[in-house]
Amino acid sequence: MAASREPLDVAVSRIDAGSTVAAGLALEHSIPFAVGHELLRQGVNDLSVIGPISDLLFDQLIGDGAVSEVRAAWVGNVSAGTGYRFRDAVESGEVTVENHSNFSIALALEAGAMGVPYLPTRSLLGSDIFEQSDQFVETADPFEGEQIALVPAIEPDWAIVHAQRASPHGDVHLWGNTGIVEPAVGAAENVLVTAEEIVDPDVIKSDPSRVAITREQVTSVVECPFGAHPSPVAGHYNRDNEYYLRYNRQTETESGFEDWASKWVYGVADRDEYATLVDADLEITSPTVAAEVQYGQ
Amino acid sequence: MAASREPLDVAVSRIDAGSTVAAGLALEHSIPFAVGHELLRQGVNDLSVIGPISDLLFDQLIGDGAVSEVRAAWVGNVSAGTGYRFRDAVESGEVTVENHSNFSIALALEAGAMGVPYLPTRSLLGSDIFEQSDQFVETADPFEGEQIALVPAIEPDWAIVHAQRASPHGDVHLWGNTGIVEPAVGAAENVLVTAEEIVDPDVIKSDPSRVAITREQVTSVVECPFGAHPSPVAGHYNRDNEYYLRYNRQTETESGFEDWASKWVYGVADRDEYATLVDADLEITSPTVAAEVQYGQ
Amino acid sequence: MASDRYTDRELMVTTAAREIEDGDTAFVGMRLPLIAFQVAVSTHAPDAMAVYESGVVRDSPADGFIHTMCDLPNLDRAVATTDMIDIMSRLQRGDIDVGFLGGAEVDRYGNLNTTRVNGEGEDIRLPGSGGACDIACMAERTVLLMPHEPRRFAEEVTYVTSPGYADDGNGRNNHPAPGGGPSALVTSKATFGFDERGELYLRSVHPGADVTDVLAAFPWEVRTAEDVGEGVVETTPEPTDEELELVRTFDPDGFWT
Amino acid sequence: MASDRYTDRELMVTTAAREIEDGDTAFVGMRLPLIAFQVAVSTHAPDAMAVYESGVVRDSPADGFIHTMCDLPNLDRAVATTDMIDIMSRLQRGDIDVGFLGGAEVDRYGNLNTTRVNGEGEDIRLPGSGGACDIACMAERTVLLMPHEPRRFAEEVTYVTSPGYADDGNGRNNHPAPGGGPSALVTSKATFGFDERGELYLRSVHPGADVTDVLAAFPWEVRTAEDVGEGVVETTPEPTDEELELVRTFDPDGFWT
Repeated sequence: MAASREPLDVAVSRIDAGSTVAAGLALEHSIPFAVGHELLRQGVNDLSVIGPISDLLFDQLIGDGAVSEVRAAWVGNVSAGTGYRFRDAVESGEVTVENHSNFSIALALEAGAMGVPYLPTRSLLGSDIFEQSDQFVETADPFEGEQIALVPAIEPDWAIVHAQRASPHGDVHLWGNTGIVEPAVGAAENVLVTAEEIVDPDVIKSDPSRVAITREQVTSVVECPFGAHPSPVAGHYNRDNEYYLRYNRQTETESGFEDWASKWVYGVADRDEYATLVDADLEITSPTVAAEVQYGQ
Repeated sequence: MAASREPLDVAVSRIDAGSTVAAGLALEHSIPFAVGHELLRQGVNDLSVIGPISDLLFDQLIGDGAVSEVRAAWVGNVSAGTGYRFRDAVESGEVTVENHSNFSIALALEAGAMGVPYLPTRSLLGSDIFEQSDQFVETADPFEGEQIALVPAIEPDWAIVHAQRASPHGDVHLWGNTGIVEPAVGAAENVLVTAEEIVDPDVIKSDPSRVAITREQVTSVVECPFGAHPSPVAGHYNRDNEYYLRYNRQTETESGFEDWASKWVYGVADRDEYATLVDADLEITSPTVAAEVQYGQ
Repeated sequence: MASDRYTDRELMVTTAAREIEDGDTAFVGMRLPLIAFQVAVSTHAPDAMAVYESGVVRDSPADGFIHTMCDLPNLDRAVATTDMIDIMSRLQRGDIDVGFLGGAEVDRYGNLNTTRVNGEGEDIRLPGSGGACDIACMAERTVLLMPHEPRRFAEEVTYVTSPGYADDGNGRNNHPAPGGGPSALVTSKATFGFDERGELYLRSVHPGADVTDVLAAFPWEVRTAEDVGEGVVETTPEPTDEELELVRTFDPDGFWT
Repeated sequence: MASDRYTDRELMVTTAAREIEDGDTAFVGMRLPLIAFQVAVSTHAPDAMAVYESGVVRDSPADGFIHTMCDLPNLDRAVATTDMIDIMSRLQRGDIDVGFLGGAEVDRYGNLNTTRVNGEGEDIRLPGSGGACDIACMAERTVLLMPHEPRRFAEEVTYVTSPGYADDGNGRNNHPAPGGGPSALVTSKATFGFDERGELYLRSVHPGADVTDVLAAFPWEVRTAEDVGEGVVETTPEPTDEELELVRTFDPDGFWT
């Protein structure tokens, strides 16, 4: 039940049009942009995308027409505000939106991961996220009688995660904040992991408490250095903020987006070629090395 | 809102008679025996103890008359089976028992940690843990109509955790399996952390993804090497299995337990003196060093 | 700009920073609050902690500029880098003292809209809630931040992304959200409080701003501190030199401020 | 003891090990299953994984004897050391293929009791469920292990700690537990299956054991493989030399076996 180690294009070819796909799960950290761009190159469309705050990834998928539904708490550009492709697509009715809060999308995936039909929350009630939706239920807690909201499980076809390192089997070391990576991985039918490095299984096993994802959840594992650019990856590279700002300026119009995509998505064969287009200095110049930890017997 | 760094006896003196106390949360790993013995020395009684499988700790507290109620999934001796002091106390009616499964106690504390009145589960229904209890509720899931059980929150007065290292502020590095440490810490009103080492805050901050407990939950933090003996602590010492077997043989009778306690609890002033009584070789002779991890910028 | 010593947004940052009390746990989101927390913990609130919904917990400023909560300087030497369920659980169980919220629209009860607005007859889609709805529902108190622009002050917001108080005069008493509700609205011209009924009132005007002018931006008659028995309308304290220096250390290029 | 090559418990371990199929995820608890998983993954099931409710995930034997799932050799070089909610969530979402359970009492439907029994008119308190109830409710299948002693086979167990099948002839169909229910009972004398109605039947007797003698321990008339159309009652395969060597490697002092 180990994952297949394979190239990015092969891994992405497993994702069918019409799939429900959770991504951008660590919030502004380690966003799987390489997978997003490969989805566009392969023309996978009619996607239902699921996530908390997607910070450009969803805007790019939407801009290229790959998305029919968005289930998310926030879609935009954290450096600059508006995601114009998202905004236009919603206003024109090209995509439908199921509005969530960050916690409601987290709980929906956590319910899926836990294998229960729903999870209760004290959030949502009193908001239009609750009122203008038929996805949630209000109920009286049978113990104390308080009114609470129930968030039904979401079980995506795919969760996509970019991590620092993974074994060829699909066991994954991930550090820095993880947002809702673990709920999404637990809830998803399939998981695609891209990693800065594929390492010997002994590296992963030297620190089992660092393992955030184990192989039986993982369908494909792909070595994909720089796979999260322009988002940051702890221990690997910083955020390319200028890229976010340029994207914001370039994609206010549909034709501007097409120009952007023709360079950054369709103008490159793969992630290695993509990396040659990036000229920002994102290097970690002040590394912090984690204090030693031992296991053993 | 940082923790107080203080000696074990001062920390334990904060725990009032009649408190609800969750402990033994990492299952057979890193059980806070030092705190248990100090509770006995200080004569703190009428405790309601909460945990999954307590592997001797609860048996010792019960044997010394400190406990009036047990809310747990399993109380015994994992090496030898029966916990005689638990068994006698239940059979004589000296303590009452609220029967749980490991998952129901985990979910009860997780509900407390999440701040919701209950969590749903597909476990329990069809068992006498459910049928012979009025703590749980059966309900029809309003989404799919399936019958599920609801586990109400437990919010202990105290959670007690033994960890590898902590800062003087109460931020804690913990590794190896953690069982239900995190739900219990989140649910508890107060947390007492004993640690093999108190380290400089920079050590903890060098690896923030290793932090399992943050200071605002922690009331007291105590440096307490060897604080989990005879249970094992990853990276520090192995399990003293012979101790478990001797305890089993010695404590079949109440007077045998008194002899045991007079040596191991009342016969020592503190944990340092306790350690001098242990002659087993529990040293880590084959250490495994965790692969390096970097953060930085 | 009201001063040549500081920008409107610098004043908003230092005013927001003062809403964090020492010992508070603050829920920090995007933009100005990223800077405000760092100012607070460097000045009057050294024992404040910040949590960020991505999973970050910090007790100190980042050693470098941060565009987002997940920029590496915010992860590096954090107290913890964990996950959203952990952070939101702290919020849900009542452990968060203060949260910060922005908004495209606010009404007199502090209900905020960041989802969609009507502009010249057509719907304009905004990014959405993020964690704002959760913070609004569950933090002990919230501080709202927005530019002082008439289009942002609405008799009724188009969409209640983040609930404030009920309109029944009982504030949060009969409201289903368990948190305490908004305690302040900081705009680029003034600071407002909320009275016990949950209605907005003018607490202070920023240096150089005029009460009449400030209130003219609202489509309803906004009450003042005098009207609700909360003393007089003060002048918002200017940023101190120390505060300004800190703001400019944490945001050296004025990206957010 | 039925053989001088191996003990009853060694045979139980190797028989239990064979109930793990290659590729399975097994939920491993205390005692004999700790050894059985290690034998299985070293022989016919190299791609099996084990999860332990303390939070351990393993794909290989421990490099040293383990008294409990939390002994350091079981944590060292594990695939993951995580927490109980993670492991139980895998179980609850249906990802666990097989779980192992012991018991003080079992009835004909595989209901197990590990909570309290009646002995000579008085209640005897046992340690309780641990994770057994959860495994029994939610694993795809469970394998029950217990010594072959008449007092353990009950028309009705005193307390249903870990549910088996319903007594309505429909097995798990109308039963509230979502898992598949018991697939085998391995005793020190024989191996039993459960038919589609959810009732126990004799599948094989261990070498040296006699069918009549085996069945005499039960207070009801136990059916056999022939009775339920599942072939004939076989003789349980003996441990191979390789299996025995592995058992003795993993339990060098015969602590569990």
